Amino acid sequence: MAWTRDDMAARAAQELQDGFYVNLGIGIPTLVANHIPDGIDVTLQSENGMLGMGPFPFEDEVDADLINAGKQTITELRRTSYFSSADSFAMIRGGHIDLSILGAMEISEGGDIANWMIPKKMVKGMGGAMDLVAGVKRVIVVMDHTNKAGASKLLRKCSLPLTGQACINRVITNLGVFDVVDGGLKVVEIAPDVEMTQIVASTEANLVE
Amino acid sequence: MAWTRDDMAARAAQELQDGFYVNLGIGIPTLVANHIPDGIDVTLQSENGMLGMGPFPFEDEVDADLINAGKQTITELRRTSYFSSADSFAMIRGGHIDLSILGAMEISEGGDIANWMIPKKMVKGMGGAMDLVAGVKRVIVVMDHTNKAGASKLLRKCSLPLTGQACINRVITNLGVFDVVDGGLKVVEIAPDVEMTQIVASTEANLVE
Amino acid sequence: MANKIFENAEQALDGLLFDGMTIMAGGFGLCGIPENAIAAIKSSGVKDLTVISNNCGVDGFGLGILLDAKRIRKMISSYVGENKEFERQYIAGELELEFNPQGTLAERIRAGGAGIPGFFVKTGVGTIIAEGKEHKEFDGETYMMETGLKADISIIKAWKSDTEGNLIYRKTARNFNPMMATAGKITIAEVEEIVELGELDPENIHTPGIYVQRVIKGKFEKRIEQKTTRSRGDA
Amino acid sequence: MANKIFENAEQALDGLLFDGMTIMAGGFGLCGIPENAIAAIKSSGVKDLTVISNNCGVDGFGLGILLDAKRIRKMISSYVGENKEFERQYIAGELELEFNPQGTLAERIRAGGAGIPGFFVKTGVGTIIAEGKEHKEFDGETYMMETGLKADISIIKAWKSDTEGNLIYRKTARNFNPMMATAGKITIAEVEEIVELGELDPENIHTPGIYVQRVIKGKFEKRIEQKTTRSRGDA
Repeated sequence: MAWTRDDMAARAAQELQDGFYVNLGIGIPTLVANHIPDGIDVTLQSENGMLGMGPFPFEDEVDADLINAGKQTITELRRTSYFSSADSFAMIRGGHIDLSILGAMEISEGGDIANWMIPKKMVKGMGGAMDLVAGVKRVIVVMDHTNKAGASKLLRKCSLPLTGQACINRVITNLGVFDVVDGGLKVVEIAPDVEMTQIVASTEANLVE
Repeated sequence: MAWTRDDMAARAAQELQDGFYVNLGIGIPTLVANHIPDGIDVTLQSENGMLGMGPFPFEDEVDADLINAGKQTITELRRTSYFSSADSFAMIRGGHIDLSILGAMEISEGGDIANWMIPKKMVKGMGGAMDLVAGVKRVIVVMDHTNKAGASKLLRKCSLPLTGQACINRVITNLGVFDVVDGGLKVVEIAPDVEMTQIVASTEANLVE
Repeated sequence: MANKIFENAEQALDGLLFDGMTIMAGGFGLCGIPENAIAAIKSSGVKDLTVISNNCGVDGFGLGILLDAKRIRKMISSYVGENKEFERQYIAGELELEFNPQGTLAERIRAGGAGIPGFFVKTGVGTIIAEGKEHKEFDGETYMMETGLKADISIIKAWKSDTEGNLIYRKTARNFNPMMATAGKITIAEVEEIVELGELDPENIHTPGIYVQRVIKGKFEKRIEQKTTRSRGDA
Repeated sequence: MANKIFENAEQALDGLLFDGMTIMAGGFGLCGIPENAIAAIKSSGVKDLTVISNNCGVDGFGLGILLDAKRIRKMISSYVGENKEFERQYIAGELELEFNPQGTLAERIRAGGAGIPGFFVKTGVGTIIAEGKEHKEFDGETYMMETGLKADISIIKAWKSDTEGNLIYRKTARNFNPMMATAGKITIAEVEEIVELGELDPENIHTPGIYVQRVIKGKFEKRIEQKTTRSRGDA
């Protein structure tokens, strides 16, 4: 059976290492915070200017001055520090964040990612996504393997405008885990009861051993 | 009678305007702080990372963590803020300081200044001088009109390696006050009992009306 | 000492506004936005504005009220997804738009205030935002040049100011405000509290007063975009 | 959580030192210098160092002790006027020297930590330090390109650290330390006090712990270069 959204988040959480500084994108990546393995302590960065992001507040703790990059109200921790957006992206661009986990609309076998724009349809802006994929040490995409029409989101070449070029290290989909390697994507793990034939049929990108 | 060091500092202090943010160099410029006119409130910047520099400490106030750019112990004021050297020079380079008053070995009629190096003789480094002359809105040099050998320090062209090019606005010497204008230096003021002939004789730079 | 404290946003903006000007407005989403200056700019009638701000408010609030009133000619932003009127004006060709990656936008503003007219980043290389930009190799990697940004005025929101304009911000309401303070020819800060000189800790001034020309005590709605909570049971 | 607290400078530097390496050392003059790490580096015997630091200590103290022991091959500094041995080695051709304007040096270090490999400044245009550097016009003015700086390790001095390496500095002892914390592959911070998590104010962390890999509680002489005082009568 293919992985659910929560399974994918749990699988992505296995990528966390003790002491990591991590930026989680909107959507499934946000759920990763609910699956951090025991004994692993990570510090979450919010690119609007916070290191050490805590959980959502209780109703009586809500503070309009304390939000994450998804504009959701959050809380601080004992380790928290606040800083400006310039300092926040100096941290990101300078390669100090260990891991970025984010969603995508498409990725390519060369490690390109598209997740910010559908020409003439969705023109909201890239926010911090281009900075994250270009600057963070390791970038992992979590997304469904195919789109609603059933077409592969793991492509030879992205059809949508890129967010970043040759910057993705690993992709976790509902069907499995794939690494970007020389020549294409390498199957690292297959979701329970998923057949390799299903992966091959659902993947446009070149799959390599 | 030509101006003394203290007279020159007092004359330079007349350049201060209420609300100015000012950086004072080492030597005579430091003395300017003793002559700030009544009713004029200025904030002194120290380029090692402080805005709102106070006077020297009393003996029992001396603090090794609180020094100015000349490495002298100083004090803070109620308006003081501390910041990093990068933030300090962002302030200087970005044109936020109203006035820099500093010494020089030579200046040229085109507004060049040399004050950091005598090849094979004095090689201490430029410190913050190049940043100050390039970044501050208005730059005033205070120095003796001639060197110990009696040669003019106001030249057609500097002979020493430059600290900055076309960056000086005004020069205050023991003989008078001179503005850098098109074509040369313009005499703005003459020290008491100094004759124009003495200025002409002591000045290599072109003097214009 | 020249007085920096003004009665209200109208007075603080007096003499500074003109059609076609460039305004930087602090905030991230609706967090830490200069609500009072935005309202006063709307009331003033000034138009054809270029506005530099990470977002453009929401429909009917924040910078959205300038958009609704058609005062904005061009936006320089990183994300405008919360705003239907924005999309409408943009698709109708009524509004110019320049998207910058958020970190590039933040750094361009810092650079503008720091006397740095250009700098190189890796962000966006190989994407459509790289088109027409100068590229250069450093240590075998390709970077592209971005330029510094300045504004005629910056309108920012802080938590507290002293009478010299030394500012501190609160939590994530800091965001773009400190850099914008440095990049406006004139910076107007609106704060929740004006304190006496000496009440702020010199070690912890987030924006030194040299960057702030005018200060007002404002009134703030502080609207929340996405109120997300957990219940005590979840803990 | 990975432990960041080490017993002493020797242990904090263990495994990090090698001949020919580049070290950034915080401080301005003798103010805010990493006294403990400097002593431990001397004891280690490591040599052929490139040292990036605004100054080079004085004869017999601060970085001067590495200079006296001939461990430094090259200095990148803005001012070394307090040091006779420096002058001697330099004139004798035993020491390489690269002078940077102080603000350019500070910004190069910040840029190195911020993923910016090059940036343009006006500082030094038309002087000998402009020779060989790329020049470019922006808005009719000439600027030149400076490059980002990084180091194998940064040794810095702060006032307090919590157990996550969040740092605060004290007064003008801040100087170059915050930028250097960001530009070292590994940053070792020596502090006067290590406090529990939660004791530092999250609004006023000068260096977030992400930049600090190793922390020690040091012992400091805090020598003063120019003790200048006034007497009560002067007040």
